[in-house]
Amino acid sequence: METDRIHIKVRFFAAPREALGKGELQMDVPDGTTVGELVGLLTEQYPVLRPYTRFLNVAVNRAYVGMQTVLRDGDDVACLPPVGGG
Amino acid sequence: METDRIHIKVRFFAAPREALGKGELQMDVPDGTTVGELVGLLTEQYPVLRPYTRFLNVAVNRAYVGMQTVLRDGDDVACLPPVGGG
Amino acid sequence: MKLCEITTAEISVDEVVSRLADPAIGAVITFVGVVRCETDGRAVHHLEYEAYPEMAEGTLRQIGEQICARWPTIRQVAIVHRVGRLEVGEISVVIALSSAHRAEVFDAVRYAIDRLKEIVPIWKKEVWAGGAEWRSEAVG
Amino acid sequence: MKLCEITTAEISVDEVVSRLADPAIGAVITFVGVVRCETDGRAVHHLEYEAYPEMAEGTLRQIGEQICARWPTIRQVAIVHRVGRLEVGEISVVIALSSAHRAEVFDAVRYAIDRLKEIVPIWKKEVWAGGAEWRSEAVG
Repeated sequence: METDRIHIKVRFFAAPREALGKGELQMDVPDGTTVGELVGLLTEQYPVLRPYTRFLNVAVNRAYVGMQTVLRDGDDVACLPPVGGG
Repeated sequence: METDRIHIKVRFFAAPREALGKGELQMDVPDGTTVGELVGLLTEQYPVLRPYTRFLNVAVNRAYVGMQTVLRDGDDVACLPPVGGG
Repeated sequence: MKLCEITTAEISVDEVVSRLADPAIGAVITFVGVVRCETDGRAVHHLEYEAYPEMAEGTLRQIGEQICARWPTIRQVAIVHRVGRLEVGEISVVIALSSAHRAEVFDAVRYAIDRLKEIVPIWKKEVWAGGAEWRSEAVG
Repeated sequence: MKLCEITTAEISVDEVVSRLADPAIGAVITFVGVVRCETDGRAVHHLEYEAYPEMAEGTLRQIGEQICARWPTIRQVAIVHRVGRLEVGEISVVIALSSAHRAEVFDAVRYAIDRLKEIVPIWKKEVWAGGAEWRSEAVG
């Protein structure tokens, strides 16, 4: 019996975007995956992201969220390194 | 025997300028006249200035001076009502 | 016209101030961020700003709303941040606050720039002679 | 180009900021004074500003020098004040201060506008529907 999976979009910016070599991933993850678990999955699949993940903030659908937030199908997830505007 | 007299220019701005009807007077005053005495003379000769004189600051040659300052021949005297820039 | 915007175009302070036009305002304070030639002793060649624009404009608007809630004398807040490649001397950001009188706007604009640097998803890469680095207020 | 000036022409914030151009600056704060439609409940039709220009430019420069002495992080100060007839919504004054970083400029620009209103020989006449009055911060 197969676990239900959801489809999400994950966006990257600045240093982790450059490390990854792209600004966006389309991913299928198990239903019930939290933001924190997603960050863990990403680090596993893309070791090049490791130096950045502990500083990441995550936004879902353009709002900052905590690591316990459960992802839903179609979510627009953004991995935000420390900001530096101004 | 005649008292020595000096020639000065006196400038007016804003409300007292409008009351006087002109922005500049050429005056001959006795040598040794102070700024305070000049203001007294002006009020006497031009009663229309009376409402303004107690608020006046005076500049001589473009610098604020006190009422005890002695005027010199050729001085450029300015009668400055309270300022309101900005 | 948007009060808050992420743009790739050159920023005009006059244009940002004009977004606040209102006959009841008597004072506008602006903070203008300019690309410096030097940071921490390193000669900057140019900067590259990157944003998450769909989110950054909303975050800028939030800062504006928080300011109006906290300082009731502030009438409106406009914030325009440029992204892309910027040369030394070019304007990176303009924050403009309007009020009927001049008191209180100073504290509010300081709050605006501090929050902008903390929470708005915009990143800055410094490019100098020997390399480049993404910089933030938070780390490094 | 003069840093401090009395002018009869329309003031551009961008133009005043450009007087501070210097690759070492990272922040400019401006105070922009705008003609309000209303003071003390009276509808202002327009304002007339009058200055003693030969003295006022020097007084503005003094304010700039005092700021640089008091806040060593301020690099330069530009102040441009317009005189003559000004309509509601027009800019009467722009004060711009530059510094390498953003801290401290806020206190300094507040000092600049307060001193400008106290000591610079510029006068403002408010013209409303039924009359006109010369106004100052000091009396009335």
